[in-house]
Amino acid sequence: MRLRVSFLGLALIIVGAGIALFVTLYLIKTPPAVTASTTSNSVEGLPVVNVTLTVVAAAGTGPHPNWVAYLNDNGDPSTYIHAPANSVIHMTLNQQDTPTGLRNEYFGLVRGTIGDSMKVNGKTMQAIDPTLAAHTFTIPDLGVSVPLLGVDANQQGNPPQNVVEFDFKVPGPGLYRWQCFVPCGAGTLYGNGGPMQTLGYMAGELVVS
Amino acid sequence: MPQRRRNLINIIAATWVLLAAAGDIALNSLPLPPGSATDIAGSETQLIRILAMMAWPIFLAVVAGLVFTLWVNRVAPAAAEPGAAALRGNSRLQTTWIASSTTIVLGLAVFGTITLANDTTVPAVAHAEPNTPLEVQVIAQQWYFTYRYPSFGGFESAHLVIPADREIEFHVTSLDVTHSFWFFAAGVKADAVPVHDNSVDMQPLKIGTYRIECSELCGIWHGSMSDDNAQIVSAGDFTTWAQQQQQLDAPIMKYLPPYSHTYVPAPGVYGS
Amino acid sequence: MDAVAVSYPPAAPSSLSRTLHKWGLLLGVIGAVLGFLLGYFLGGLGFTDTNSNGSNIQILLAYSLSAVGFLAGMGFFNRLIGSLLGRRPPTPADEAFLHGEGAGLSRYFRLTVDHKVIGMQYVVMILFFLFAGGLGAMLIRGELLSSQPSYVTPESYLTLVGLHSVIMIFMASAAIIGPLGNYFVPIMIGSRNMAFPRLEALTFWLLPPAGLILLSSVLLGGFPTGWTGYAPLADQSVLGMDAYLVAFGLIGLSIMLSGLNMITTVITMRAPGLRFTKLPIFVWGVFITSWLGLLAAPVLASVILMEVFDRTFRAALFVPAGGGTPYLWENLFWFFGHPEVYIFIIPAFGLIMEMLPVFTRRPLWGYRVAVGGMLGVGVLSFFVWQHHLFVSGIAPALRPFYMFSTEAISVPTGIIFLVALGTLWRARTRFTVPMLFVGAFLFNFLIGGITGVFLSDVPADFSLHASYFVQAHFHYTIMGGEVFALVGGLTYYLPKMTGRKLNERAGRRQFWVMFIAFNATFLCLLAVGMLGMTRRVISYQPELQGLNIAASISAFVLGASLLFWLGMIIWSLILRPALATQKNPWESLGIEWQLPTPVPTYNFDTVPVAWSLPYEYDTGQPAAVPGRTQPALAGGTPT
Amino acid sequence: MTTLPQTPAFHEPDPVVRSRSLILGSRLMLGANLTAQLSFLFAYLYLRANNNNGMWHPDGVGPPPIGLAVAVLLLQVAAFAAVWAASSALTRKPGASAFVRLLEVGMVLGAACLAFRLFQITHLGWTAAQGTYVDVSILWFFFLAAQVFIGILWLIKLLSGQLRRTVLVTVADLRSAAEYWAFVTVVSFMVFLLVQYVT
Repeated sequence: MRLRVSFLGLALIIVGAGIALFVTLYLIKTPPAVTASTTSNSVEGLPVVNVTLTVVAAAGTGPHPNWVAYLNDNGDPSTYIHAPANSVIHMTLNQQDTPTGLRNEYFGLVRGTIGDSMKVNGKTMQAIDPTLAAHTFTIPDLGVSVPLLGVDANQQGNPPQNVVEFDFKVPGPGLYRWQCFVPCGAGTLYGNGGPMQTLGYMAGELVVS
Repeated sequence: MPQRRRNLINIIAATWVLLAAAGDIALNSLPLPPGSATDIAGSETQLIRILAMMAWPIFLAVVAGLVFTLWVNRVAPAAAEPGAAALRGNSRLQTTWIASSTTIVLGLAVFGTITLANDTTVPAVAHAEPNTPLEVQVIAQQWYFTYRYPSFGGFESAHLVIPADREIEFHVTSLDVTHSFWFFAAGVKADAVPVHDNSVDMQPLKIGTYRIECSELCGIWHGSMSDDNAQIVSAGDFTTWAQQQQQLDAPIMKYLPPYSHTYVPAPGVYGS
Repeated sequence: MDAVAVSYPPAAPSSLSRTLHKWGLLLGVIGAVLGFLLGYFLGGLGFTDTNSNGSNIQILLAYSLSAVGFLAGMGFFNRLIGSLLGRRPPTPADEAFLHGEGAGLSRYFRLTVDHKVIGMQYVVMILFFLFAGGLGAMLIRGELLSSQPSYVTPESYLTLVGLHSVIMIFMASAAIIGPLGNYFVPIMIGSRNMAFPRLEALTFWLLPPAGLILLSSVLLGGFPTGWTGYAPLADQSVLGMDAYLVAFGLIGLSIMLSGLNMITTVITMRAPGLRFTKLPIFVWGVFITSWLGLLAAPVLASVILMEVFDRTFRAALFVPAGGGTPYLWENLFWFFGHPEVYIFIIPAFGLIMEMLPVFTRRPLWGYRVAVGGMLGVGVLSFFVWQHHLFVSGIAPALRPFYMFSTEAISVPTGIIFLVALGTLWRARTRFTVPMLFVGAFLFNFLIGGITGVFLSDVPADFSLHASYFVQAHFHYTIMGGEVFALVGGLTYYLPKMTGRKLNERAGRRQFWVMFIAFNATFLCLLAVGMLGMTRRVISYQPELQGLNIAASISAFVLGASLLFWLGMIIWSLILRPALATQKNPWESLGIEWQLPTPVPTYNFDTVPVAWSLPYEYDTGQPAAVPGRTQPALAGGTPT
Repeated sequence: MTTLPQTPAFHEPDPVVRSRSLILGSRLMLGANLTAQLSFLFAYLYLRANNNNGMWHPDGVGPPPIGLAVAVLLLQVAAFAAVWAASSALTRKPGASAFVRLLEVGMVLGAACLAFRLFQITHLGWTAAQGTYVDVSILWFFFLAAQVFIGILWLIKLLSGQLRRTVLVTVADLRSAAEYWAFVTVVSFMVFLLVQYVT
């Protein structure tokens, strides 16, 4: 009798450990990283690094293929940008999504970049019409916020996209969260659910080391 | 009562008086939250100080009573003695205990109501120069606070800067889910509820940089919605800052919606 | 109550329903799986609308039908369908089988209506919830060692906080009523079983599906709202939110039905001669809590129905742009929420005051005042709920009223302290392990109560609302109060429930480590809350890191001490049964201790008579005298 | 598994206690039911007072068609009357079986009331996204329909037990069923007044 019971106890402990392991592993998973490629030139004495991301209407791969997402060079959704401390990031964003429109029009203003402006397909702009914004690239703790112009219907190009480029200074080491302020989480209340609340899609972290 | 027990009671009473006094003196000088950066923060700190200074002796008294009875009369667990002298119901003690705890507690409630009444009514006369309160709107959206200043053409900014000389009237609202604007040092906490205007008044006193946090769970970046450089500045600095912000906001001014206490956001998936 | 002429025609024992019952849990699991698939299929038919990554109606139907399937598999609907078809009611042989007569360990894994079996099942379920929630607590404290998000991503952290809080709420709402209430209330009132035995079994068998459905929300992306589930955020969440809603609905149903059962049992099934003024104080605690559970849980059920309607059919009850208001959820949820937290603590009051006389060998001082105090707390708990909304900006003119009612509720709680101190005053206290936990309960609840007075003052609440001060306050009352009472209560009653006593020396050491680690953890968190750290955050001000590290380390020690306690239980109850312990190790006069161990299936052969309060330690008068051999009129007709 | 003892030790609880428990239990369940209804009432009045964004009663949303609503109410009252009459008949003459006819009439009327209620819900001409008056009323109607359905199941149980002579209906059974139907009828009447006139 006691053998059976202790066997039962053992099985219980194994199941418990299994559940604990599964929950912990589930919690620890993080999306793949985006590394900045160093360049030779420097701005105001700070080394410049390049980061390129593409913004798409549907991720295509990963657990949520139909969610909007930032994709890294080899095309899987990732938002963990690693960058060296005290440097300048030259961000190039290939924006391929159609406009959704900003809820708070103030985020249509370019803030926190060098020169308070961005270049969209070569043209420097300081603000865009909030209703034409598809996404934003905003790092609240650094005060950086750049609206990304949506691709309108009759735009050519394979795939039709707006190339948005801007530079911003990166301070000392730390972890700076960034996110999109356009309610582009389709199908969720206020458009702020789903991809907007999942790392790797419309929210991420700038890891400065 | 045996001698041993009487002087034990005296010792415990003495230590209680000593500790209670020491605690209360310390509490009197300890910098309790939320500090005195604004008038309502000052009254809140005073209330918390009084609560703490009343709670500490009571806590000590009950713990002393508990420890005394448990310790003095302890018996080895095995010895199952016949029942000690039963303390039969003593209604006088019960009524005094209930009466005293009721008076203390309801007294605190009365004091709290008075403090609350002073804080929430806009003091008409208290402040010298222009006592028309400066209206500052706090807009909470999923995962950052932005601020609008209607008296300066309604420009919007991502950092809170307020002058130290005038009454400030916060109008807190949200564009999506429920947030809560917590200006810790100013003693201000007001929930930001969509399509609802929650207003709080206060008079800043101390210049400095303070921390703002969101204190109502609002999703993934609830913890990071904080901003560490909200500033209370002098009147002159404030006007220069405001003008500078107006130039910075110039390109977007024509798109910003007209200033209003609540904004009805299209809910996205639901029909507006 | 002896056999009474059976009023229905005897027939051959129905073998089908008994064989169905015999399979018990196995059929239950099969039913759950079939229900899930059926629900998933049905849900897929109607609505193709996808809200936040998948159709709500599909996952809701799947979960609810899997719960129904589980209960059907367990055999809860056999009697229901039988009576609908007018089939013959169960014969005494069937009832005896249902009571688990003569069945060995298997009766714990099937539908059994013996209140003692259900009490033991509750013990296992409560411990499972306690340690599942505790795992969440350890992961949270691990994450908060650093002031920046470290090894857990923010959305998983929110799910972790949500799961920890909801599992612990499941545990706390039935921690003392479940195991000890179900097991001992019928015995303490001299009855053979509960008024509605099947209902009591249902309240237990609702817990496993609720727990598993809640844990499965991890697979659906989790829910970001914590246990309070505030409205617009709840509408916005992915499918994990539906798991929260179904699980919480099942738990609300279980609380309501358990309350209904307890009230009916205490009112109608008391032994003859046992008047309300002679009820043991623990039965009073359970009785008052049952009223709270009965009247508060339906509000939870209706507000969850509204949220389900909002999420699946695009109603806008809580969406302001569509006409609703988040205040509706906050008001209704907290109208249930505050009686709920008193559902946690009033049984702990009863349990503490039941154990005090045993270890001080003196009658409970001020029994009627204690009952009045618990009654006061219970009634007042329905008038205080808006102290959760002091800063929400709703009806500012109402705040003073709720300040007064919240302050006033600390008066009856103070009375409970008076009674405890009065019983302890100049008593020859025996420091057994349960007595240590009683002393710790009083100390912890004192701090919990005083911090509660801080929070009930509105101006003070401006700085303290939704900070770690609130979190430490309710951990002092729930963990410091109820969990300490639960550990003490189980140490006190396990010898009667299982015939084996926990190790005394190991118990003492475990107590001191647990008591010190608990106070170290939550005093640090009180301080951190006072200094402005918000609840449920993954990143906080760097200067608070020192206090948070201290709190995390003592939290790990606390977790270790509780794991050690679990080890003690497994060791002494299962692996190395101690020598046959005496029938009444604590020499208690309670009627439950006069019965043999293990307690016979129907508790009493003859109904006990000549009842009196079980605390007459100075006169030695027993709580009740075994009845005359000639059975009195069956059932209780209270004089 | 050891064989069961020959004379089962199971003691049938005393019928007096069983009937008293049944009546008390059903009344307590009505108490719990009442708090659920009150929370719907609170939701109705609170949303009406809030009228956020003018969406309590957007134009084009009227009260439900009066004819159908009155029909549902009348059937509800009729079903309740039949069950109440059956209960009082049984209390007057516990042995007689005159109440069975009344119970059957009550059950049929109850079924009709449920059918009309479901018909009413599907023919209100509202959609869920037309403001909160519509949302709360639809949800409340569903809740009441569920209550009537449970009432019908209760009557079926009593009738089938009686007709097949397996479980004879006691006075307590019928009285608690009648009280349940009384409660549901009163609530339906209140909801009818509220939704039709307090819009």
